[in-house]
Formats: sequence, structure tokens, C-alpha cells
Amino acid sequence: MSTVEATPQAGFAARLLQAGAHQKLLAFMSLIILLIGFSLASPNFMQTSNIIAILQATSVNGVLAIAATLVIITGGIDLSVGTLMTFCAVIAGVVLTYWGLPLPFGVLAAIGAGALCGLTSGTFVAKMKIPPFIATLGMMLMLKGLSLVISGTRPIYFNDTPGFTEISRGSLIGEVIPALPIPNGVLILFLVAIAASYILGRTVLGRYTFALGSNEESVRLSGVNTDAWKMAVYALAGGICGIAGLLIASRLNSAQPALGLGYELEAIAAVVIGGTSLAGGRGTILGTLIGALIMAVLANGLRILSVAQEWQTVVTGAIIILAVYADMMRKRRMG
Amino acid sequence: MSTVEATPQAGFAARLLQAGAHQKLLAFMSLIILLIGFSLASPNFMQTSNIIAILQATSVNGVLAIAATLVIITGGIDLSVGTLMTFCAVIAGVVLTYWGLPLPFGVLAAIGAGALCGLTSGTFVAKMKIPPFIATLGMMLMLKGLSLVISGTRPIYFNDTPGFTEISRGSLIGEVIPALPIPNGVLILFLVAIAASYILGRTVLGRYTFALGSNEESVRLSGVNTDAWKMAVYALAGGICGIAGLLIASRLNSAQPALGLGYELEAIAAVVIGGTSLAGGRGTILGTLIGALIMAVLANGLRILSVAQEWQTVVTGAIIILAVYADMMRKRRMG
Amino acid sequence: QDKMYIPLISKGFQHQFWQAVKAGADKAAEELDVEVTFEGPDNETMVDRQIDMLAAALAKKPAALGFAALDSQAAIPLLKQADEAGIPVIAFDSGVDSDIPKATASTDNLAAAALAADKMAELIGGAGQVAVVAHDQTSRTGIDRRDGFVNQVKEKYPDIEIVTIQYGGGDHLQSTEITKSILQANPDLKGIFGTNEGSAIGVVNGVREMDRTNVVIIGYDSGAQQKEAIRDGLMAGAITQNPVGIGYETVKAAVAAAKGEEVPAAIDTGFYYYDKTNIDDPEIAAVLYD
Amino acid sequence: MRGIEKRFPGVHALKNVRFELMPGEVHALMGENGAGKSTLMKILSGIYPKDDGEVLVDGQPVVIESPRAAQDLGISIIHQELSLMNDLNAAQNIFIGREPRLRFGRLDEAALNRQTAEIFASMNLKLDPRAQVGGLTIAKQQMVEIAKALSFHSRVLIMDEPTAALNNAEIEELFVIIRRLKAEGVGIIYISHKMDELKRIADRVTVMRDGQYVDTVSAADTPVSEIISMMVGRALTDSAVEVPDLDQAPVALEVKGLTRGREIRNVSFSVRKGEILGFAGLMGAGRTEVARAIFGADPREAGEISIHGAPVDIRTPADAVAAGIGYLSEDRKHFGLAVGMDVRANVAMASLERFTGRLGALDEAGMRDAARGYIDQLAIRTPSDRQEVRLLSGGNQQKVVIAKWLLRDCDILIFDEPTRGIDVGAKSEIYKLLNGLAAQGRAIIVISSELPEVLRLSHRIAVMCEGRLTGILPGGAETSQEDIMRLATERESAMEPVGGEE
Ligand SMILES: Nc1ncnc2c1ncn2[C@@H]1O[C@H](COP(=O)(O)OP(=O)(O)OP(=O)(O)O)[C@@H](O)[C@H]1O
Ligand SMILES: Nc1ncnc2c1ncn2[C@@H]1O[C@H](COP(=O)(O)OP(=O)(O)OP(=O)(O)O)[C@@H](O)[C@H]1O
Ligand SMILES: [Mg+2]
Ligand SMILES: [Mg+2]
Repeated sequence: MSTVEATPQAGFAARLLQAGAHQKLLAFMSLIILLIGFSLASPNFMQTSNIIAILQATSVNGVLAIAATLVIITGGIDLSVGTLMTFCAVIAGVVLTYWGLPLPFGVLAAIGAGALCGLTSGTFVAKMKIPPFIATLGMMLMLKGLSLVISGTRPIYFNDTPGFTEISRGSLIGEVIPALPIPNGVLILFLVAIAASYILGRTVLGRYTFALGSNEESVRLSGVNTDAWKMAVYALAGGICGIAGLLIASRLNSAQPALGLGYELEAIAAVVIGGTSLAGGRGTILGTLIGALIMAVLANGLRILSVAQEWQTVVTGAIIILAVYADMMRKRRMG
Repeated sequence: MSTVEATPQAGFAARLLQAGAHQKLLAFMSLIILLIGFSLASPNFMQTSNIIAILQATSVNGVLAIAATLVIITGGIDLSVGTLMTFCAVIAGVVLTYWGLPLPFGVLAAIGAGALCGLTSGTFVAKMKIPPFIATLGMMLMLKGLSLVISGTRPIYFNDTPGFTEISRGSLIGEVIPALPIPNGVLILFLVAIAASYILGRTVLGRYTFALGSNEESVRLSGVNTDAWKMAVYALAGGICGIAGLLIASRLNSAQPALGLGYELEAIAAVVIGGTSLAGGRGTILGTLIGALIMAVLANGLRILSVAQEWQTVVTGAIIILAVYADMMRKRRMG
Repeated sequence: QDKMYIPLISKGFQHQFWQAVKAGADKAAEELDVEVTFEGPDNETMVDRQIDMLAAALAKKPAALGFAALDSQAAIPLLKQADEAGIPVIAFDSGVDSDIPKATASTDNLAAAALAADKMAELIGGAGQVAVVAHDQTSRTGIDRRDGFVNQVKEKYPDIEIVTIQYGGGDHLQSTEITKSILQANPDLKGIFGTNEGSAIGVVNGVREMDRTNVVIIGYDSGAQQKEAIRDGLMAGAITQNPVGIGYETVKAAVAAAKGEEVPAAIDTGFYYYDKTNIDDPEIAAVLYD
Repeated sequence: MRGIEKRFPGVHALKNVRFELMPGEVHALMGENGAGKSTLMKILSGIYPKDDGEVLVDGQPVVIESPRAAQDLGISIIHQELSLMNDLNAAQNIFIGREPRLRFGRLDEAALNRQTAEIFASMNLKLDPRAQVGGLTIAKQQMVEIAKALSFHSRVLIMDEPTAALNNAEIEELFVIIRRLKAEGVGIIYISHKMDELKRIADRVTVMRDGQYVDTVSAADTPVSEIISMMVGRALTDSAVEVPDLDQAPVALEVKGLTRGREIRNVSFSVRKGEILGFAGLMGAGRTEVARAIFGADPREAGEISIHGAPVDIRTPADAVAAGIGYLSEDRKHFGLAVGMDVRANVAMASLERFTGRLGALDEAGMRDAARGYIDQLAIRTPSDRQEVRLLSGGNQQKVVIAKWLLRDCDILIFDEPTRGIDVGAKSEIYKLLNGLAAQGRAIIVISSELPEVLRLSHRIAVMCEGRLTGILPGGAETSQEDIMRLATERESAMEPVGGEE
């Protein structure tokens, strides 16, 4: 979306990287600095098992942040990502455990429920003209309540669904390359990221996502059915939250109905640290991934260093501000 | 800020009401409908003691929402209001209980600390150009941590400060008119509201608050030191959070350092239900008050009806969306 | 690092109860000359955050590990990992559904809440309306304390009616507002049970603000305000666990297990009911905290 | 269009208006600011619903309830206020809603860029289809907007002040395009405040006044003065510039060696008290950049600024205003007005401290009187001083900005395109006003892309090209348009021309 001059021949991955190298250098630098800093401070940090733990800790927030990125690029915001994730996990629990249907149904139900709820938020925003902040705040509360209602305020366990925990805990990569036991959850995060990048950069939906955030009125005056496209973006984001729901449920081997509140702020923080503007119109998935990694590295590193928990919070707050400030400075210097 | 043509002779209160009657009719209607509905549903609802309970339940969130309103009108957002409130309460605790200074010092310290933190957020936003969402998210985390650090992760009790609980629990009005035992906390809420209304409607600071939200660059090019004014608005909002800190500490007779997270969303919801636009440039304190009352009435009424808690959440979410939708409809009908 | 390192992953961190557990752990750490860290998520719903904390703790290659599971199942893969790495795990506060933990230092919340129900029945004369202000709808402790109380009433006191159960998240202010609404809705209410410190203090505040001091309040845990309310007679009494003891015993068992010594599988740290009459007994005072 | 009625709250914008367009005709729509031209066109293009009346296409009544419906009827519009998506590139903007697609909703970016390049080539516009629109100058954005309208290949093309931001060369280019479209049988509705364009391009002229239809006349057979008097309801006289003798007047503003990157290169000049210094140049010559750098709106790398002989350090607009400089931006919507606020607040925006009492209380009555004074003086068409500025017509918005700076009462005033989008009647008012301000001893800089305007106003004329000041010419009859153009195109030979100047 920038001034990057990619030739049409250049492969997609190259383009992704190039766009990244150009725009995200600094968020990336913040990440590298954190990694180096923590490695020097503790020998326990830079170890395969810990790196994998960090990646796994990134997976859920990363997927949520990708969903949030889409909505934010349209100039909106989605506060319901956290509770929607939980709601989808509960739906999967109902389908798999209460009804005892096979795994694929649970997966479809979770993603479908997410897309449907996203569509509902999108309808509130596009058709009823409710500001996204409020529409998704209301949605967040409704879903929080509904998760408890549907689950009967109890966690739903997936003990009867063989293979469910493999969704996030197993390692397909590890089976092929035993030295690299990257959990499937992380793999799914990257697949979602690639798919979202592709949609944003190469499809009509992506084009309208940016256009809506840039100047919705002018898109509408160009004869585009902006409402429909906006609803599609929210639905897509909701579907992605459904995937996050499956990831977390599989990781915990249970759908925890009270979880999810507060996750929205963390997701949005990752998005903004990654350089996406809350004003809409610009943003990248790669940046969001880096943002989510920064947050996960920070949390993990501070724990490894046994920093007192209250200070962990203080430092996290400060680093979020610093990371975004550094990004601002870079952008200003580049004009 | 509207097209109301008030003669300069018209009193301030009349103007306030007039502006309200004009702009806030519908938020007000939602409130009335809720009140009537709950009165019909339960005989226990419409009783003096319960009305006072509702008002008192509004006081803390109302004051926070007023602080949030100021920042939102500049086109920003303040996610730190909740933890800043807690931080100020802790500061008051340190001054009054740990250092044993007399009451006025505690009050000044709390409000001063709030203003200072607000100024810091304002500096992040105005000088360092960090988006308000991120600046105040970072601030929210830092203050959350610092409250724990300063208090030593223990509540601080105000048992040694005579009169401290009177700040919010006593009733000056009740002493004069025994039939109307309105607690001081509610009185303070209304005083803060009137002061904030006055500042917004009648002073330079207020004028720039709206102007910043309307078109900051054009204000800057008019030769206005926009950065300084923006910082002033954040500082004012911070000071008001300090007042909220005193209110909650006095009500709980203690500074609870872990409290405050989640209060920001409730405050922002009240602001938006009250008709203030998150895009900045427009908003009223009266609307915010009504918004805060709607939230408090809703919570109280649903509890009185013993609605299951999970359903309370669902209904609250739905009503927030409905209230804002009704407001949208009215605005659209009025052109 | 020559000192033995033992991380404790708890269910919470900011609340007084957990701070008291931490105090006990720190005390044991000093006595036994080991290094202890204490960490827990912001609230008891954040199951996955606790898992991340557990993962980070394991990365530090501890000698042993203390763990208060928010949800046992979710933690099993990591606990297995600890087991395989030869890191003994001591469960505390509530048990873990697994044979991995070498020992469990906990309170029987169900029995403790049942005791609260007995005391409530005694104080209101075995009949009338009561309400519960609980701290959490889904966490283990929240469920156990609620159910312990409710089931005991149902089984033993047919004349007592539980009119409502509401949840204030342990937030003092929210619990206050909830209490006021409950009192408003139930003019004949005789008693309220608050299931943790924040809830209990909220109940006390609400009753005071509504000026309904004839309502019998039974609390849970301690803390300066709760102790004061009991001394003032505003609160009839409260259940206390022995959080300092839980922390202390956990670390002690962890050190023993790390040294390869035998540890008892169940360490019951006990619970007590205290009121105006016994609050200053040395035995009670020892388990109370501010 | 027949019997068209449109009411806004407080404004009866269109009263029984009719309008008729033949294929292959250029039909100019003229009228003062706020006459209702844009409103009528927005109804035709499906943006506003009409309150009454009917629209006929090929003799058949049609309903145009959305922009899409207008497009389907072959009607497209170039808006007066730019409405582009700044974060997208030029090609993406032009084809928004009509992107060439592959299967499964995938975009065919190559085709998109190719088709855009073709349109640009047909317009003789040298612009990269992949240039991000937000980074373009207003003039180039306007060209993108024109390209977008052309890409529809419509039967009816509405151009609402397409030349307001263009210079002469670009206007020529646009006229070539218009003539070509005309030959293809496209009907063109042309709105402009530049009277000289009428004779050159229009076939017929319809005049509106106060939301009412006045008359339709042949452009060739009707003298401009008659059209003007139809527009304003009276005859206007215009006088030539009288250059006062200012050799003895003290220097008010002196700029030495102002430099920033490629945009401003070592610009030095001075303005005396009572002098009007015109700034001429082609699009992108750097005049706006110079003004903004002097005003402190953008940082400068080098250069000294002295006011009344004393050097001043201007870092922010606040410094500049404190030093007595006022700057009226060329982009009123983004840099001139808080459009969501009312006229009164906008007029007072730069002078609030004057209306501030003790404890920061504002003097509403004082602001009201000031605002009403300027509403009368500048004939700002608004129902009241409490009307939100966004609801005013483009030209009236511009007058509000002028009022803001008049109220501020600066010694040195920089006007960047002060008459952009302003009708002839108001234009001559503004000329009188500038002359009056100069006569009061103020130093005035006027940046304008209309050479007749520069010649009409300036006591001296500074000409810029590619960031350099290429010369300062005397004002009055001694200088011709050709003299200015020569300096404006005095390029460094090593450089390739950048814009669409040829
Ligand atoms: N959305 C609106 N709400 C209220 N009034 C409006 C609105 N749009 C236009 N008006 C009013 O309608 C009248 C006609 O405006 P319009 O924009 O059509 O004028 P115009 O002839 O295009 O003027 P200009 O040459 O200045 O662009 C003006 O008085 C304007 O203030
Ligand atoms: N498309 C472009 N890409 C990069 N730089 C540009 C572009 N257009 C203009 N510039 C730069 O901006 C500088 C000044 O443009 P500016 O708009 O200030 O000129 P101006 O003389 O005020 O023209 P205008 O008549 O359009 O207002 C130019 O010197 C040029 O370096
Ligand atoms: Mg117009
Ligand atoms: Mg310019």
C-alpha cells in the first residue's frame, strides 16, 4: 500500500518481505533489540524450548491481532475479539462435547459462529451506523454473557474428541523435522497471516478494506456498496476470531467461558505497535505479527528475569509507548 | 457548540438545559424508558433509598466519564482513567495514612498526581505524537503497576484520617434538608459536571478542546499553540480522575491498588451513549451524565430483578447498542 | 546460581489472600535459604496466561515448582514436561487432577463454605432469606465456596431460602453496588455470605450505606477491614484459611521434594471460623493477615 | 431537469430550477458562491435526493437515487471538493469499484495500472499510476479526479470547478480533452468562476442566482459583462492596478537564503509596508512551501527572517502569528477551517485571546459582533453566524478563512490562492480589500496561479520555478503574462521537467 515499487513478476513472498523491510524496519528493530537484550540478561532465554514457548504464547494473540488489523484498516475498531474467541471456543465445545459430533463439525461451527457474530457487528456498524467502538463494545458484553449462558458457566472439556488438542499442541513440522518441534498453533498463526496478507494485498475485499479506511464517503460516491463490503470485513475478522477460539480451546483442552476480557486491548496494542494506524487506511499483517511477537517476548523475558510482577506491568506499558514512538520518529524522518 | 441561539441574558443553567433538551432528548428518553420499565417490574425500584443508591453508583463512573469526555472531544481517547483513579487514591493513601498529613494535603496530592499523570499522557500525545489510544494504554499499564509498587500491593486504609469517608458518604444536603439525604459523592459529581460544562462552553480551553477535535491542523495554522492546549486538556482530565480517586477511596475507606481495570471502557461507554462522538469535535457533559446514569440504572435494575448475571451482561451489551442506535436515528432524522 | 530456585505460579497476585500466601512462601524461602518467585494472572479467568507463566517458569530450570491451577487440564502437558525434566511439582490452594504433583497444600473450600452456612443458619435462627455475593462464577474457588454454602443450606436447612447469587468479581465497589441492589430487592433479607475478601468488604459497605445493619454478614478470608468489621459487630464472622501456611508449606514441601525426600501427599492447611469472640486467640490471630 | 427544489435546514438552496444539456455541448453553469450550482449537480449525480421536480434523460423521466444509478445512466461528476482516498494510489483511486478482476475476487493489478497509464497518456499527464494520492499536490490530485471521471466514458460529464487548482498549461490540456469529448458527443456541464474560460470553451451558459434559474444564453453572443450582471444582479466595474511609490516605505518582511531540500532553494526577497507582492509560478514551483516555511508550519533548513528590520526566530505558526504574520492556506478544508464548528468560532479562531476575560472565560457577544461584522463586510452567505462551516458553499467557506485573518489584524499577510473558488463579484471585493489593507500599511504576499489576478493585484511580482526564485518583476502595465511565463519556466538545464507543464 506504500510507495513500494514491486514489479508484477516479483513473487508474493518477496513482496511481503520487501514491504516489510521498508515499512516495518523499526518495529522489527525493537523486536531484535528486545531479543538481544534478554539473551544477554539470561542464558535461559535464547533456548529452543523457550523460543517455542514464546511463539506459542504469540499464537492466540497474534491471530486475534490479525482479525483486529482488518477492522482497524477500515477505520473501525473491534473490542469484541477476545470474548468472540471465547464464544467460538464454547460453540466448538457444545458441538464436539455436548453433541458429540466429529472434529470437522466443531471447527466449522467455531469459524462459522465467529463469522456470523462478525457479520452482526458489521451490520451494526454499516447498516445501523453505530460507531464501531460501541457496536463492538456491546457485542463484547453480549458475547461474554452468551458464552456463560451456553456453557452453563462451566468449562467444557474436549476429552472425548480425539485429536482436538493436536490442533494447537501437536507439531506437524516436528514430525517432519524433529529438530524443529514448532507447534501447530504457531503454524496456523502463520497460515492465517499469509492468507490475510494475500486478501489485503491482492483481492477486491482487501482493496475496499483500505479504501473504506481511507475515505469511505468517496468510495460510496464511486458507486461501491460500502455497507456490504464493510460487513464482509467484519465477518472475515469474526471468522479469524473463530480460529483463535479453536487455538485457545485446543491449547487449554477446554473452553473457558469466562476468559477473553482484556484480550482485545492486547490485540489492538499489537496492531498499533506493528505500525497500523488507528485512523484507518494503512496497515500490514507483517507489522501486526511483529507487534504480537514484541508483546510476547516482553512478557516472557520479564518473567524469565524474575522481574517483580508489578514492575513487569510498568515496563510493558513503557515499552509499548517507546516502540510506537520509535516508529513515529522513523516515519517522520522518512517524510 | 450547536446551533442553539441562547441570548446572553439567559442564565447558564437554562442554557445547559436548553442545549440538553435539544441534543440529548433521546438519550434522556432511553433513561426515562428504563426508569419506567424497572418501576413497573419491581416495586422496590422506585424508592428514595434506591434512587440514592443509583446516584451514588453513578458518581465514580460519572466523574471518570466526564474526564473521558474532555479527551474524546479533542479527538483522542483516554484508556487510563480507571487505573489513574486508583493511582490517585493510592497517592492520597500515602500522603494521609503513611505520612499522616492532614486531609487537605491528601486531596491536593490526589488531584495534583492526577493532573501530572494527565499532563504526561498529554505530552506523549501532543509532543511525541503517539496516538492517544496507545499513549493512554501504556499509561494505563504503567499506572496499574505503579499503584501496586507504591502501595506495596496492599490496600491502604484511611482509618486515621477523620472525615475522609465523609467526602463521599456524608451528606451535606441531607444535613440541611433531611428528606433528601443525597450523599456528598453525588454532589461532587454534579459540581464536577457543572465546572466541566462551564469550561467546555465558556472558556478558551473549552473552545480549543472542540477546535482540536474538529481540525487540529487548521487550529495550529491559526497560530495557536495546539500542543500546549492539548496537554492542558489531558491534565484537566487527569485532575478529574484524581477527584474520582478520592471518591472511590472515601467510599471504600481504602485505596485498593488492584482496582480500576475495566473502568475505562465503562466510562467511554457512558460518554458515547451520551451522544459524544468518538471522532472528536462534538459532545456535551450533560449527555455524558445521562449516559452514566443509564448504565447505573441498568445495572441496578437488572440486579433488583435478580436477572441471572450472565443475562445481565447480555442485556447491558444490547442496551448500549440500542441506546446509541436510537441516538443515531434521531440525529439522522434531524438532518 | 547456587541457591535452589523455586517459582510459585498462583491463581492471582494482587489480592490480599495471594499476598499472604506470598508472605508465607517468602518466610519459608528465607528459613530454607532458597530463592522463590511468585506470580499469577490478573484474574482467575485468565487460564492461558497462567499457562504462559508456567512455561516461562519451566524455562528457568527450577529445582521445584509450586502451582495453583486455574484449570488442571489445561496445564497437564506442561506438568508432564516438568515431570519428565525431573522437576517436582507441589500443588497449592486447590488440587490438580493428576498424579504428577508430589504434594498438595490446600484448603477444602467446599467444607469451609459449608461451615459458613452452618454459622449463618445458627445466627438467623434457621429460617429466612439469605443471599450470596460471590467473587467468581467460573473459577474453582468461586464455584466451590458458592456450592459448599448452597448445598449445605439445601441439605440441612429447608427453611432457609437463598434468594439470589450474584458475582462482583471480587471488586470492592462492584460488590458494594450488588449488595445494595440485593438489599433493595429483598426487604426481608436476613443474611449475606461474601465469598472472598473483596466480596465480603463490598457486602459490609453496602449494608452500611443502606443502613441495614440488622443483616447478618459472613465473610471469607481476612484483611484489615474485615477484621475491623468483625470487631465492630458489623460482620458476624468469617471463614479464614491459612494462606501464610499454604505458602510456607508449599515451599517447604518443594524444597524437600527437590532434595529427593519423601513428602506427604496431602497437606491440609486447614480453615477456621472466627468472630468477635475468638479473633484475638493466638491460634486464630496467627492465620489472619492485614 | 425541471422544477428542481431542494431545501436544507435553514436554506432553500434550489427553487424551481431548470437545466438542459444537449449531446456534444459544453454548457457552463454560472452563479455566485452559494447560488446552488453544486447542489443542483449533486442531485443530478445521485448524491442528494431532490425534494421536488423531475430529471429527464433522452426525454424519459428517470429516478437517480444513488451515485451508482447516475453512473448507470452515463452521468459522472468531478467534485468541487476533492474526494480521493489518500492512502491508495492513483490507479486504485480511479478504478475504485470497477477494478479489473481475475477469478475469485483477485485483483488484476497489471491491467489496472495499464488502463490508468492509458488514461493519463490521453490526458498528456505524466504521473505514475502507482503514486500515492495523499502525497500529490492539490493540482495533481485534481488531475487524478479528472482522470477518474474520464474513465467512466460517460454521456454526461459534470465538472464542478475543475480548474480551480490548475495553472494555465494544465487548463489548456483540460480544454483539449473537453474538445475531444465534445466531438465524441459527450455533454459537458462546466462550472467555473473564471470568466475568461467561458468564451473559450462554452457553447451555452446558464446563470443561477440565489437558488433560482435566471437565464440560458449563447456563450459566443453574450458579452461577459452581461453574464456577470445576470449573476450578481448589477454591473461590476474593475479597475487596473495602481502601483504606489514605495521606495521610501520601510521593509516589513525580509527573507534571506530560505532553503529546504529540493523544495526551497535559497529564496530571498523582501516586502515593504503597504506593498502587495505577487508570487507567480507553475504547479509545484514551491510557492506554498515558501509560505509555509516562513510561517513556521514546516521546518526550514536555512534562512533568516527579519520583521521590521529585526531578525526573528520562527519555529511554529504560533511564533509567526506572534510576530505579526498571518497565513491563509490554499487548502481551506484541511488547513483553514474547523468545518464542524460554526462561523463565529472559525472567525475568532486566530484571535481568541482578544475575547478571553479573566479565568479564561470567553466573550461570546464580542465574537458574535465580530463575526457578524465580517459576514456583512464580505457578504458571506450564511443563515447565521452559528451555522456550521461545512454547510456553507465552497466560496463562502473561503470568505470565512479570510475573515479569520482580517480579525487577527496582522502586519504581514500571506494569501495563498485567496480567490480559489470565489465568484467574480466576491473576487473584486477581495481585490478591493487587499488594496485597502495595503493602503493601511500592511505588507501583503499573494500567491496565485491565475496570471491575470497576479497582474491585476501585484505591486511587484516574484516568479518561482522549481524551488528557486527566478526573478522579481515590476507590477502594473510594464509586465506581461509572457514575461512571467518566461521566468516561471526558467529551468536548470540539467533537470528533467517533472509535472505536466508542456
Ligand atoms: N448539506 C448542506 N446543508 C445545509 N446547507 C447546504 C448544504 N449544502 C449546501 N448548502 C447551502 O446551499 C446553498 C447552495 O450551495 P452550493 O454548494 O450549491 O453553492 P455553489 O453555487 O456551488 O457555490 P460555490 O460557487 O461557492 O461552490 C448554500 O447557501 C449552501 O450554504
Ligand atoms: N508529485 C510530487 N512528488 C514529489 N514532490 C512534489 C510533487 N509535486 C510537487 N512536489 C514538490 O513540492 C514542491 C512545492 O509544491 P507546492 O505545491 O508548494 O508549489 P506551489 O508553487 O505552491 O504550487 P501550487 O500552485 O500547486 O500551489 C515542489 O518544488 C516539488 O519539489
Ligand atoms: Mg460549489
Ligand atoms: Mg501552492
